[in-house]
Amino acid sequence: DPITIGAIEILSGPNAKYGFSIKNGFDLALEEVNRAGGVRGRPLAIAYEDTGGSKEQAINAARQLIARTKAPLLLGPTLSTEMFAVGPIANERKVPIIGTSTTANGVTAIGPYVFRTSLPEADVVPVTLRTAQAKFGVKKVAVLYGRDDAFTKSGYDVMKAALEKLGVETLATETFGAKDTDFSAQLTKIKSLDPDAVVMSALADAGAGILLAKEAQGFAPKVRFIGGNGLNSPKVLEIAGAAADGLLVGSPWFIGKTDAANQKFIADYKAKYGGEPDQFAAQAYDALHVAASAINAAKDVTGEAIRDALTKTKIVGVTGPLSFTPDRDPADSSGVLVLEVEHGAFKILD
Amino acid sequence: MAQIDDFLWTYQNLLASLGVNGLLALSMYVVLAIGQLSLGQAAFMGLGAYASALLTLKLDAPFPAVIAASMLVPAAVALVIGAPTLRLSGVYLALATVSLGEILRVVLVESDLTGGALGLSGIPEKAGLPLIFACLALALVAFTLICRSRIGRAMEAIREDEIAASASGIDLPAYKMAALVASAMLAGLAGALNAHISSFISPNEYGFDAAVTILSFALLGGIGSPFGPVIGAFILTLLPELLRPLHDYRLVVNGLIIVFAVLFMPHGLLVWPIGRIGAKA
Amino acid sequence: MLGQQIINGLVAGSAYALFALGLTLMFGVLGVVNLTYGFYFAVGAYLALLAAGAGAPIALALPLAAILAGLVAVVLDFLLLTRLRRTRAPELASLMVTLGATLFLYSAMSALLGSEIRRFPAGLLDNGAFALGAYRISVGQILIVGTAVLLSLGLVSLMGATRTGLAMRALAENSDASELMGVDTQAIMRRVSFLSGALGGAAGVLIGLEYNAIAPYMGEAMTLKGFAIIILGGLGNIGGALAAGLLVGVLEALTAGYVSSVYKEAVGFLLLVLTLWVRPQGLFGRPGARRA
Amino acid sequence: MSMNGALLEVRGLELGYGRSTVVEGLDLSVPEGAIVCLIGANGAGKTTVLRGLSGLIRARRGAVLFERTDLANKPAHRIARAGIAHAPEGRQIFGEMTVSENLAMGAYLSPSKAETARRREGALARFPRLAERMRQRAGLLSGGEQQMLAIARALMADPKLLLLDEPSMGLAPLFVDEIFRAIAALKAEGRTILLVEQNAHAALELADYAYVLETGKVSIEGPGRELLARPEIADAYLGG
Amino acid sequence: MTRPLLQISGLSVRFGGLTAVDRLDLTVEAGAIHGLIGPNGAGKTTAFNLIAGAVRRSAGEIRLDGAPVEGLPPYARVRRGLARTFQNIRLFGEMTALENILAGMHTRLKGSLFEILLRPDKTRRVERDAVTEARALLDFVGLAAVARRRAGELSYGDQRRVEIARALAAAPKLLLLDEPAAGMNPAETRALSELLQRVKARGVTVLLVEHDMGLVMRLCDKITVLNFGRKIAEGAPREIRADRQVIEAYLGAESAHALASP
Ligand SMILES: Nc1ncnc2c1ncn2[C@@H]1O[C@H](COP(=O)(O)OP(=O)(O)OP(=O)(O)O)[C@@H](O)[C@H]1O
Ligand SMILES: Nc1ncnc2c1ncn2[C@@H]1O[C@H](COP(=O)(O)OP(=O)(O)OP(=O)(O)O)[C@@H](O)[C@H]1O
Ligand SMILES: [Mg+2]
Ligand SMILES: [Mg+2]
Repeated sequence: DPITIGAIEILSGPNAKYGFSIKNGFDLALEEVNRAGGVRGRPLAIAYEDTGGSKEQAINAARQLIARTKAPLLLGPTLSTEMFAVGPIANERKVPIIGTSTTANGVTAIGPYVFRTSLPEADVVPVTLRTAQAKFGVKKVAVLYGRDDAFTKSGYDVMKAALEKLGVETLATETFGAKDTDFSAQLTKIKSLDPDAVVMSALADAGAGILLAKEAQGFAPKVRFIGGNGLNSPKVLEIAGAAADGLLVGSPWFIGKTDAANQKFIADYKAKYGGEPDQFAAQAYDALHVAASAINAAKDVTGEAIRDALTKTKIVGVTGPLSFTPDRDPADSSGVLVLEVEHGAFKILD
Repeated sequence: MAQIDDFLWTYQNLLASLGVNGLLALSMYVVLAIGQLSLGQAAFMGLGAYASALLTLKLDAPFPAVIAASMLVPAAVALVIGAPTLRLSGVYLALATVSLGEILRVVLVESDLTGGALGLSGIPEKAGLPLIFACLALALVAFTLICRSRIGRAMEAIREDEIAASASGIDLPAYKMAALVASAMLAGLAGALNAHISSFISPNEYGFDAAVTILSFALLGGIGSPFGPVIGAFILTLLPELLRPLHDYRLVVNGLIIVFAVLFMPHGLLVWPIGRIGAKA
Repeated sequence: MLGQQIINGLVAGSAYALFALGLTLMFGVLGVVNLTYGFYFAVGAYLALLAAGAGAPIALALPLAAILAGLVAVVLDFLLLTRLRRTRAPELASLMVTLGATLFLYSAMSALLGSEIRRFPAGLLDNGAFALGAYRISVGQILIVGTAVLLSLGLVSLMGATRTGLAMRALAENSDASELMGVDTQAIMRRVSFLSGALGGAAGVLIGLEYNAIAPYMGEAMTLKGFAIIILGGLGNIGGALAAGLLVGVLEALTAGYVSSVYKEAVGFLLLVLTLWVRPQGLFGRPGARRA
Repeated sequence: MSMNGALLEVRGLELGYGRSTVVEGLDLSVPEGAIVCLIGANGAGKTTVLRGLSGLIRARRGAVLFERTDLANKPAHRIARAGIAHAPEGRQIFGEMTVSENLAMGAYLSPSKAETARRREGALARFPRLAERMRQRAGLLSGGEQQMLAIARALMADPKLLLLDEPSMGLAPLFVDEIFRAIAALKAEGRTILLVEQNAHAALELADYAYVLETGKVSIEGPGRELLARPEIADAYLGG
Repeated sequence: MTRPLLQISGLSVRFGGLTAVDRLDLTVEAGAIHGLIGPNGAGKTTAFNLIAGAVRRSAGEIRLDGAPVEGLPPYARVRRGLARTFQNIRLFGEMTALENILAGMHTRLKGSLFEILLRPDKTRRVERDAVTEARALLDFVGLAAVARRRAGELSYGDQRRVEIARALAAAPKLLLLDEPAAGMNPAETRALSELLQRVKARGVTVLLVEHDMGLVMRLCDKITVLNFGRKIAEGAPREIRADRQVIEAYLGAESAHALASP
């Protein structure tokens, strides 16, 4: 019989798109693991529970997976805010939990059983900004971020710190709300300040909307738009079209990475689901491999043992080498790439 | 024993949600009972949750004091906003109160004290199931007693016709204010209990969606008696969990069940009105 | 910047008003609290997407989508609300039943179509912006402002000057008495549903075009704003809805431009609260005509 | 009375609300061009009968033959289209609409603008008070003015059969006389009227035929003046 | 010995361009039945609304039992001993007839919130007694049989009587009745007239608006006539029905004649 681990994701409601990307990544990796003989000679299985994006349901899901399903390891949840609610529970029951998309500050500080494979923005954003400064001589910027979302807000916190450190002047800091579709007022203001670049912390939908709006506002092409992790998505290109050209994003993963593992991942993903993977899927794919490897290495299938094994796990995934710091964040940020959009496609900026 | 413990551990949060949502439903009930469509409950809940969480986290205040504050802060706000909003009725009142909630949300998101969009995490678990259900039971008993009294009758009269109620000597502003304050206190209490059992709160939990959800508790259950909204809250809290096995079709089925329930029981699932002595035989 | 901000505000405000028009017809005029309105908005956008995908030009896709969305609205109204109307259920029952329905409809729609954002094929509309002196405005934006104004005028004259409009208002007040006058109230209800569904659908297409984003929950995100705007304008007042939409749009743009974008979201609601404080019936509403 | 030339013929009508039956086995006939009056104590079911005839409530049993077509269980708007207008109890005017719009609603089925204008003139001639109030919202009118509007609105339909539920209610004495004169004039124009009145004296004097309703059943019937003379009627309905 | 219970002086109210009540002076003696009549739209109901506090006056003064009531909301005036019925019936339609009466007794019933919460036994006793009294009132207006029916489903005439009983339930000093006989046949009106006489005998003062001249002339000690918001006549019934102005504006020759002949 299989070893069943749990996954807590948003599989219904407006944010289900993230949950399903992640689920796709997990399922693809799970197939590979099982084709290769499973873990500890047994097949691996994932029990999914939906949170609908709500804190209460996330908690209920975690408690069920821990106490009913007896999952020795949890993957997810999708949002950092959900992790703040769920993490303490996993921690209390000594069940390791691996966030694959929870980049906010303080997630792993919840407790010794909380891990994440997603590079926190703090590792990604500074690289991007430094590159932009060096390559394009960016001296003064405007910042635009989503204020009421934990992911984009903590991305902004990192940006602010990094900009200060680099000595880049911030002309204005503007915000938008999660449900906003109209960004013209903010961009008009920003445009009037004449910045070298606009740094934005946004998810794919809003990010694409901003790019479209800046096009409509007639920003000069030399004004670079710089985004975080959230903008590394084929969706951005699809929605924003030509308006995305010139966009810079930093990311631990890139669809055009030429290494064999990545190419195989992308090919398999396309074969299975028909579309291109985004970074949520890639990170989930890696996280499952990390999980499988830790379960294999653990001395038995208990939460404690898997936790110990996780701290020692090292794999090379599609997002690059993966292992954990003592604080259970990803140790290796060498995989961070700065990408530029050119003619509607991401290219590595070198 | 171990099995019971296990069960309780697994469903602890669900059970707590039942109690908390029951209280929220009652907080909606108080205003609906006098015919006011006030949708400030989510905001009051947020106020209670944040006030209590901050007191616990920053000042390490004793829990009884925290609970008291979680009711007093929203009550104070209700007193302030009461005066301008009491003149409103129907959807005008609903939108005015929802607006106050949205404004509060912006404040919470912007304030550093409240942790902004990241919310407040690591709130110690101080509210157990016994406390939550004791609060709910107490509130239910109180409401039942009130409903059966002249005050309950006056509330119903206001709901039916404010002008006639006023002409019968019922002090409209006092009743409206009292209902709003009571509603704020209950919602604040629910917020505090929720914060102290789920360890984390964030501004987005107290927006428009939450306001509508709380309203739906009361509407599904029916407002003929205070038990209706509580039952509505129980059902709407349990349904998504019971439907978990349906995976992708969970919300689809959940929605269908609500639709049919309302179509066939438009006055609410609990049809027995509270038994006042002079009421229908 | 001021001029550009006002343009920004007028465009955003027209989008609000456009969304609010069908809502004000259904909710403001007929008093039916129907939360499925946001769904017609999304349905319209998806239908146009489908049509455009099949190669239809926007001039065909838009009316087609609007008509179909209107028909969807008629069917849903029939399924959800006729029974409640017949049994004279409490007013809020319609809110509850449509709440359940939105849960069902949105999740079914996501299950069928996926919840990720879609866009219209590039080039469906010449989205080039052109400069008006120092200001910029795009074809799509002009389309939105123009449609909002034209549709508002059309609706105002429908309500004020036609027999059907008269019957709608009569029906909203007293359906029994309307029947006695010979009004086929069911047929009028169907017409209203169709109109408001079609208006919602058209709004979905245009706003989806302008922001290039179509998603199952796109209407849900607008619903609260929509309600706020028709209340601000005064329930049932179509011109009021247009004015309130534009006012909120401009105010938001100016707030973002000159105060802080932090308060952009709150300013509309603040305006609503302050307005109701002074005028409990909204800007252009009037107190009910029921005497003691 | 003779069944020939009956414009409205009711046979075995049963009406009620929810589980309670209010009117049972009602037979009633209204000849073309006549005034037929229905009287009875509070709660006898007079209003219920009119509601049943105009389709506001469903007939549970029986037939309502209007010009020999059965209208029982037809929706109210179809009955209105057949030529029956009902000025209901409680006035039921459209309070948020102006007096003028209320009148326009009364002529909803009118074939042309000119025809509507003609009817409006006629109605306003009868109720000059309304002419001064055309732009006012009807809900703000005084009680008696609302009553005038309700009757005027029914007249705007130019019906073959007019159902009037206590038309004199709330009207000043001077106007009550005026209303009864108007009803007589309508009859003279060849219109048919079914009248429910508490002002039994005046009504019976006017009526060609009258029915007395007692708890949902016809207890006495006969020509109006004949009933007026009956002592049991005088005791129970005319105040001795 | 008479004592004025209600004193109105210079009372006016305007709605837009219309002066609905125009410099009205009116004194109602304690213990009397005082009629207020006038053509449709004369301002009678508006005068009631002003007295009861439902409409705010533009000018003038209203004193109840010597004390001005200006600024008091309707419910506070009920506590001063005022009760009213509505011309367009306003019952609590979903509540039973009995509960409507009980709601009318609201100001007289004992029991603070704390007593209700802490002494349920006492509350129950209070309620029982109240129900007994309310039943007696329903009986008084001849509606004992419909006590437990929904007020909204009663016939029009019965609803009128429930309204009267509800107003009486407040045990008012001054009772304002707006067309209580509307919808009643002559026999029923006669019963109403006896009822009002008994109300008067209880010491309740009545201000009566009514178009049924038989009732008014039979019952009233004094009558005030309004036209276009202004007082055009005042006096005993026999004076009023002979007043030329009143006949012209309101009664009409026929009615006046009918009233004059016994
Ligand atoms: N909506 C309703 N639901 C239930 N019962 C009703 C309803 N309307 C009327 N009734 C009942 O039907 C009976 C007849 O009422 P109806 O109104 O027809 O009397 P009526 O003869 O018109 O009396 P009135 O002279 O007082 O107007 C009464 O017993 C009344 O209570
Ligand atoms: N709120 C208001 N707004 C505008 N006009 C009003 C308002 N209230 C009353 N009126 C007008 O004032 C006049 C007096 O109305 P009121 O109801 O007092 O008359 P009434 O003497 O009671 O008449 P009736 O015998 O017909 O009931 C009417 O012409 C009415 O239209
Ligand atoms: Mg009747
Ligand atoms: Mg009056």
